[in-house]
Amino acid sequence: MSVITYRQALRDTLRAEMVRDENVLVIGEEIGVFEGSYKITEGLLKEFGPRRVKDTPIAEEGFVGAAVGAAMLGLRPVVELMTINFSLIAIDQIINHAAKIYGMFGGQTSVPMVIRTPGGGGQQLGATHSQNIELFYSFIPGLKVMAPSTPAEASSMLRAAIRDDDPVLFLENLGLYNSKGEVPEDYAEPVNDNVATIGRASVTREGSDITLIGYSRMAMVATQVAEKLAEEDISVEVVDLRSLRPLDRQTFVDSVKKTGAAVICEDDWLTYGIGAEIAASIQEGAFDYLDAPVRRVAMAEVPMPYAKPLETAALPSVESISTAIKETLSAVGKRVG
Amino acid sequence: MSVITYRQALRDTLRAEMVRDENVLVIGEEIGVFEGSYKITEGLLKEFGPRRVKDTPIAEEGFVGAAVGAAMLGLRPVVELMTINFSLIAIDQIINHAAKIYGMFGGQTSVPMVIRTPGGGGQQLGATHSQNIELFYSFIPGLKVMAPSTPAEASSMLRAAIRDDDPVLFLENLGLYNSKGEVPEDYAEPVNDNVATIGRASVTREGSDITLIGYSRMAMVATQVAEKLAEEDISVEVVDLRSLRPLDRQTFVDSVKKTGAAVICEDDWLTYGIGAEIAASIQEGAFDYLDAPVRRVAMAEVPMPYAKPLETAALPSVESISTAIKETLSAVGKRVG
Amino acid sequence: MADTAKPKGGTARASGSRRRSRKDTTGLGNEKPETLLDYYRQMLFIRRFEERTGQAYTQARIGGYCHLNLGEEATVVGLMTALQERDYLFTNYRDHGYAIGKGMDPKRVMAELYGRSDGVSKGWGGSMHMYDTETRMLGGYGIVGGQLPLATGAALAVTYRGGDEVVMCQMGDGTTNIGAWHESLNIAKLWNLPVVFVVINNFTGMGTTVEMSSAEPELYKRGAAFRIEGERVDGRDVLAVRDTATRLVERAREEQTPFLLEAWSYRQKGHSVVDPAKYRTDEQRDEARAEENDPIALFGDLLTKAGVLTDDLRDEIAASVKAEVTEAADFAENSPKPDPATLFDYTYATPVPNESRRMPADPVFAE
Amino acid sequence: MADTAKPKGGTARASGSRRRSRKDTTGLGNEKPETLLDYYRQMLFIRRFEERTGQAYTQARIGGYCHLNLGEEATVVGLMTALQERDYLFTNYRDHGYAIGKGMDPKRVMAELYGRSDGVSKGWGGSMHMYDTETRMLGGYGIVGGQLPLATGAALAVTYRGGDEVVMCQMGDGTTNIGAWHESLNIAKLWNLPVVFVVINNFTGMGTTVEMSSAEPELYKRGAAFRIEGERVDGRDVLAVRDTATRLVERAREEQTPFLLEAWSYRQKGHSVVDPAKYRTDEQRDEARAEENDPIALFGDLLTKAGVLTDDLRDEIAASVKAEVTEAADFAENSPKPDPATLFDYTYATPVPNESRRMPADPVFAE
Ligand SMILES: Cc1ncc(C[n+]2csc(CCOP(=O)(O)OP(=O)(O)O)c2C)c(N)n1
Ligand SMILES: Cc1ncc(C[n+]2csc(CCOP(=O)(O)OP(=O)(O)O)c2C)c(N)n1
Ligand SMILES: [Mg+2]
Ligand SMILES: [Mg+2]
Repeated sequence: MSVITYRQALRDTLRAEMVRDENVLVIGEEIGVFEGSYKITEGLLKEFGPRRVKDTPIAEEGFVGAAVGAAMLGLRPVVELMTINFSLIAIDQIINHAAKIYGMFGGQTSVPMVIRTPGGGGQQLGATHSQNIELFYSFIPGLKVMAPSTPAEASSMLRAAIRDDDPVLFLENLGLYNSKGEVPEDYAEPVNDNVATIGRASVTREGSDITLIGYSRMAMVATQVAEKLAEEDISVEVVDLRSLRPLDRQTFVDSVKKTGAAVICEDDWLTYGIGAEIAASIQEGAFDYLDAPVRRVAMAEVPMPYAKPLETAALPSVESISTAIKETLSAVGKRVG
Repeated sequence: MSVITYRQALRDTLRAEMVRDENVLVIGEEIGVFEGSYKITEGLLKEFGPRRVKDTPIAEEGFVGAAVGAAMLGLRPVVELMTINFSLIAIDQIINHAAKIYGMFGGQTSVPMVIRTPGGGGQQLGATHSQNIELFYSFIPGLKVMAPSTPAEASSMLRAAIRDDDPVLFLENLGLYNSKGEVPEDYAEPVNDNVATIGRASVTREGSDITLIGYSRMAMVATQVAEKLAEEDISVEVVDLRSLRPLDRQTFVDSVKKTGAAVICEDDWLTYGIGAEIAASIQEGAFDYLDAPVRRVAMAEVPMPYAKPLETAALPSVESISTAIKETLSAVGKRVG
Repeated sequence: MADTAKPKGGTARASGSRRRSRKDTTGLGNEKPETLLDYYRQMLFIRRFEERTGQAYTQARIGGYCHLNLGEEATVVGLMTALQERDYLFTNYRDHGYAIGKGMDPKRVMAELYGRSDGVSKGWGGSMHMYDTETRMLGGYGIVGGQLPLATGAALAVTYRGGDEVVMCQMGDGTTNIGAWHESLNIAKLWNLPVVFVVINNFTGMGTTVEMSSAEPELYKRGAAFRIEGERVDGRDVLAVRDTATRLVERAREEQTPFLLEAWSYRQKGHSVVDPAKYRTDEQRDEARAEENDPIALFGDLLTKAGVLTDDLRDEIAASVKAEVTEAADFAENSPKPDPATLFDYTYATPVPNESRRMPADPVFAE
Repeated sequence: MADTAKPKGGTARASGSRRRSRKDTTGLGNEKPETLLDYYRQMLFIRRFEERTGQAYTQARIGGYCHLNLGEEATVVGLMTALQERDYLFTNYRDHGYAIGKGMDPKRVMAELYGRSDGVSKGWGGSMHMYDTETRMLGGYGIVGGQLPLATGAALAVTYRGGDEVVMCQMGDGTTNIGAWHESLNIAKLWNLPVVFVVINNFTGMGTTVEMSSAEPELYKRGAAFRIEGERVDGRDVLAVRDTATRLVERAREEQTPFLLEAWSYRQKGHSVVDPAKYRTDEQRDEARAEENDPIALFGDLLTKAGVLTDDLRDEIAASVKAEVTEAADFAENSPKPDPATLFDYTYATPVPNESRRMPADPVFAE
C-alpha cells in the first residue's frame, strides 16, 4: 500500500488505461498544453502526443458530442469537463444522445465513454461555478454516475468506468483532489485487477446508533462527523453511496434497519436533491425500523454567494450534520452525548 | 363560467396580458407565421405584429438568453420552448443566467420572464422527445416552476407568472392542451383579478382513506383514479401540487396527517424524480401519522421506446396507480374494495 | 464556388440547373441507361414509400412525429449514390429515404415506422430514428443539430484509426443557426476530419423561412467562419447532386478535411404529416408542387426525351415500385409488436447490479 | 477592413500600428493634452489596481477565480471611452478594468473583490461578477459565452422601446468557438440590433492558442457567417482602439445593426492569478511582457516624446494613482463583511409563500 492523493490516483489510472488500451483517448479543454485546470492530465500530452490527448476549443457541446460519436465507432473517449457547471452546455449531448443511443436504436450500438468532471463548492467560486448538479445525470436511465470519495476508489472506479460499455458520468470533487489515502501498490499498472464493481455502495464505518449517508466529498465529511461524535459516545455508521446511478438502496436500507435512524449529508440543494431519493427509499424500505424521520443536511437554497461568511453559512458542515444527528437521536429517545 | 380548453385558456390569457402590458412580448420558434407547434400563439402575430411576436431561428440558447437580457432591461418576455426536451439546449441560460442574475449581483436587477413549455409523454415521440425533466428547474433556487392542470389554473397561473418579477418555468402538457374545464367569464379580459398566488398546492378532492398527489396531467389522472376508486368505496383525497418551486409541503403533509397514507403519481422517472422529494417531505413532516410507506408510481426507467405497447407499459396509468393505492391500504390494514 | 444557385431573397425562382458538358444535349452525360433508370426507380420508390407512409399515419398505423422526403428525392438518391458502402451517414429526423438509399431493407424501414420488432431499430426508434450498423447509417436524430457533433466524432474515430471512410452529415437549412453547427464545423476543420456536411435547403424550418432565420441566407457560404469550402447544388437534379456530392466526398477522403454542400429543393407538403402548411400562400404551395420543381417529373422527362424511359418502362417501374411498397407495408403490418417483457433490454449495454427494472406499479423494494 | 492586423499564425510578431493621419508625426492626432493624460492615467490606474488585486489575492484577501486585465489596459480604456454613459456593457469574468472604465467607483470594485457589503454586487459576485445598474455595466459573467445572448437581448429591449443606446459585448478570443457566439451574432443581425461584439484577442484561451481553437483564426472575419462587418485593431494602442470602437459604436447606433471588433494585445501574466503560465516558452513570456508590447509604456513614450508627459507629471500621476489604489484597498479592507442573516435576501425579487429559507442544519419542517 502507498499513500497518494486523489489527483494522483486519477492521473496514474488514466495513464495506465491509455497504455493498456489504444482506443482510450482523452478529450477536453486545456488538458494538453495547459495540462488540465486541476492537473489531472499532467504529463499525458508529453507521453501520448496530440492524437490521444486532444485539446479542444471552448465548445462543450461540440466536443462532448464528438466523443459520443467516436464512442459509437468503438473508441473509448475520456472527456474532461472543467467543472460540472459547464456540463450544462453539453447536457443535450449527454442526455439526449449519449444516454439514448443504445436504447433508441434498439441496442445496436453502445456508447463506451466517460465524462470526468469535478463538483464541489466552498471555493468562493460564486453562483455559476459552485453548483452540484449530479442530480441531473443521476436521474437519467442510460447513464451511469459514479462518485468516488477516496484515492483507492478514484482509481478502481475510473478503471471500471473506462472499461464499461455505457456512458459514465464520473464525478470528482475540487475539495478532494488534494486529499490522501492508501492505494494498492499496483494501482498504476496497466494490467490491473483493481476494478470496482459498478453500482455498489459501501459501509465505510460501522456504527449502531444512526446511519449517516453521503457521497463524494460528503462521504469524507461524514467520516469526520462520525469520528467527532464517537468522542461523545455516539456510534455513527457511515454509508458511502459511491454510485449515484445505479443506486444501491439495499446497502443503506440494511444499515438503517440495523440503526433505526438516518441522516443524509449532501453538497447540493435540499429540495429535490440527491438526498430526497435516499430519504424516500429509506422510508419505503425500512419503514418499520425507522424510529425518527430521516433528516437531510444540504446546501441552503440560494445562488451560492461569493463572500466567505455567506458561503460558509450556506454549506453543510461537520457542525450542522452533528446537530441533525443529535436532534434525530433525541427524537428517537436515544441518549445524546 | 364558460367551458374551454386548456389551450384556449393559455392563448386568451397570453393575449390579454399583451393587451394589458406593452412590455409583454412573445419569443420562440414557429410561434408567429406557423402560429405555434401546438397553436397556443394562434392569431397573435396577426394582432400584434412582428415587434411583439418574435419568430426565432432554431437557437434555443440564443433566444432564451436574449429573453433574459431583455428582461434585465424591464421587458417581460414570454418564451415558448416547443417541448421541455429542447430546453436542454437553453439550460445554461436558464440556470446559470436567468436564475442567477438577481442573486449573483446582489439583488440589483430582476429577470421578469416566463418560459412556457410542454412536457408529457404517451405520444409515441420516442426517447428524446418524451422526457419530463421539470425536476431540473424545480431544483434551482432563483427559478419558480408552475404546473397547472386545469384551464382555469392555466389562465390564472400564467397571468401570475407574467406579472411576477422572477423567471418562471411554466410547465404545460401535451396531453392537457385539448382538455376542457370551467373558467371565469372574464378570464380573457386584460383587466383581470384571476391571478393565482404562486407557491400554493391545493386539495382538489377531499377523501379520508389515502392521499394521492400529482401535478400537471397526473393531477387529472389522480382525479380519475379517485373517481374510479370511489366506486369501490375507497375515499381518495387528491392533492394537486400546482407549484413545483416553491413547493407547498404543508398542504400535502396536512392531508397525509388526516388520511395516514399517501401515493404519488408522476410522469417522470422514479429514481430522483419529483416524487422523491414529496415522499421525503411526507416522512419528515407526517412521520407519526403515516401508517404505511409512501409509494410512488412513475415511468419505468428506460429511454422511452417508440412502439406503442412498450410505451404504454412504461407509463403510469389509472390501473397502476390504483394498484399502488390498494397495496398501500392493505399494508395499512384498511379494507380494500 | 456554387454555380447552381437558387437566387437568394424571398422569391423562390427556380433557376440554376446542371451543366456538366457543353456537348451533352440530353443533359444526361454519358451515363448508362441502366444507371439512369435505377436512379429514376429509386426516386420513385421513395416517393411512393413516403406517400404510403403518410397514408399509414392517417390510418394510425404510424404514430409520433413523421417527416417525409417528398420533393427531395433527387437529393436523397444523388447523395446516397455519392457514398461508398463503407462510408458513414448521420441524418436528421427526415430520414426514411436516406435509410433506404443507404441500403436498409425498405420492409424493415416500414416496420420501424409501424413500431414493430422487425423494424431497423426494433420498434424503439420510429420515424425519426432509423439506424443500422451494417449499412452504416448511424441514425436519424430528432434534436435539431444533435447529429452534427456525433458525425464529427465518428470522423475523428475514422482518422484516429487511419481509416479512409468518409462521414456524411445531413441536416436542414434551419439547422445552420444552432450552436452545435458552429462548434462542430469548427472542430471538424481544426482536426482535419473527413466529414461532408450537407444542408438540405427547402427554404424553411417548419414555417420560418431561411431569410427569417439565417443572417447569411446563402447557406453554403457559412463555412467561411471555419475556412470550410462550400458549394451549392440544385437539389432537384439527381445527376448534379450525385456529381457534386461525389466530388466533395472524394475530396474529403483525399484531403482529409471537411466540406459543406447545400442542396436546394422544395418540400412538397407540410413540415410533418400532420402539418397542413396553412402558412403558405397559394402561390408558394403551387410552386412547391409544380411539375418543374418536381425532381421525379424533371428526371422522367429528361429520360423520356433521351429515349431512355419509354411508356412501357415507366409503367413497369411504377408497377414494380408499387408492389414493393405494398410488400413493405404488408411486412410491417405482419411483423410482431415488441413484447413489453423486453422493456428493460436496452437501457444499458452492460447490465449492472441495482439497475432499476420496475414497472410503474412496482414498489421500490420487491417483496 | 482591418488594416492593423497582427499577422496570423503562431508567430506573434508585433506589427500593425495606428496610422490616423499622414501629417501626424506625433502619432497623437490633435488630441488635447488633458485628454491624453487622462487616458494615460486611466491605463496606469488599471495596471496598479490589478497589481494590487493580485497581491491581495496572494494574501488571501480575495478568493475564488480572479482574472486580471494586465496588458490590455489600452483596449479597456479605448473601448470604454467609445461608449456613451447611456450605453450598456456586458463582459466576461475578466472585468475589473471595464467596471472601473464604465464608471464604477474603484473602491466599490475592490470591496467586491474582497467580498464585502460595499462591493458593487454587495459581495455576492466577486471578481467575475461586477455589476452596476447605474453605470450600465450589466455584468461580468463566468460562463464563457454566457454574456452574448444577454447582450443581444438587452439590445432587443433597446430597439423595442425605440431607444438609441448601444450595447457593447466584450469577450475573449476563445469565446468565438462556442455555440452561443453563433446563435447570438446571427440573431443580432437578423433582428437589426445595435450591439458591438468585441473580441479581446490575447492569442490564447487559458493555454490554448487561437490557431488550435479557431478554424478561422482571423477572428474579425468570422462575422461573415452573419454578414456582420468586422474590424481588427491594435489593442496596444489606446487611440486606435478608441477611434475604431467609436466609429463602430456610432455606426451601430445610426444603422441599427451589429458590428464585430477584434482588438489584439498581450496577456502579460497567467490566465488567472493562480496560473504560473508554465506552458509558455521563455520567448513567448518575454514577448508578452516586452516594453514594446506594453500599452502603457508605449503610450507613455509617445506622450513623452510629444512633450505632453514630463517626468514631473509622470511622478505625480504615479503617486496619485498609487494613493487612489491604496485608498480603494483600505476601503475594501474596512468594509463590513456581509451578514449571514442576509443569506436569503436575493434569491427572489418577489418573495412568495413556501420559499425555502433553511440553513443547512434546519429540518424541513420547523417546530
Ligand atoms: C433543438 C430543437 N429545437 C426545435 C426542434 C423542433 N423542430 C423540429 S424540426 C424543426 C425545423 C427544422 O428545420 P430544418 O433544419 O430546415 O429541417 P427540415 O425539417 O426543413 O428538413 C424544428 C424547429 C427540435 N426538434 N430540436
Ligand atoms: C462554458 C465554459 N467553459 C469553460 C470555462 C472555463 N474557462 C474559463 S476562462 C476560459 C478561457 C477563455 O478564453 P478567452 O475567451 O480567450 O478569454 P480570456 O480569458 O483569454 O480573456 C475557460 C476555458 C468556462 N468558464 N465556461
Ligand atoms: Mg428546412
Ligand atoms: Mg483569450
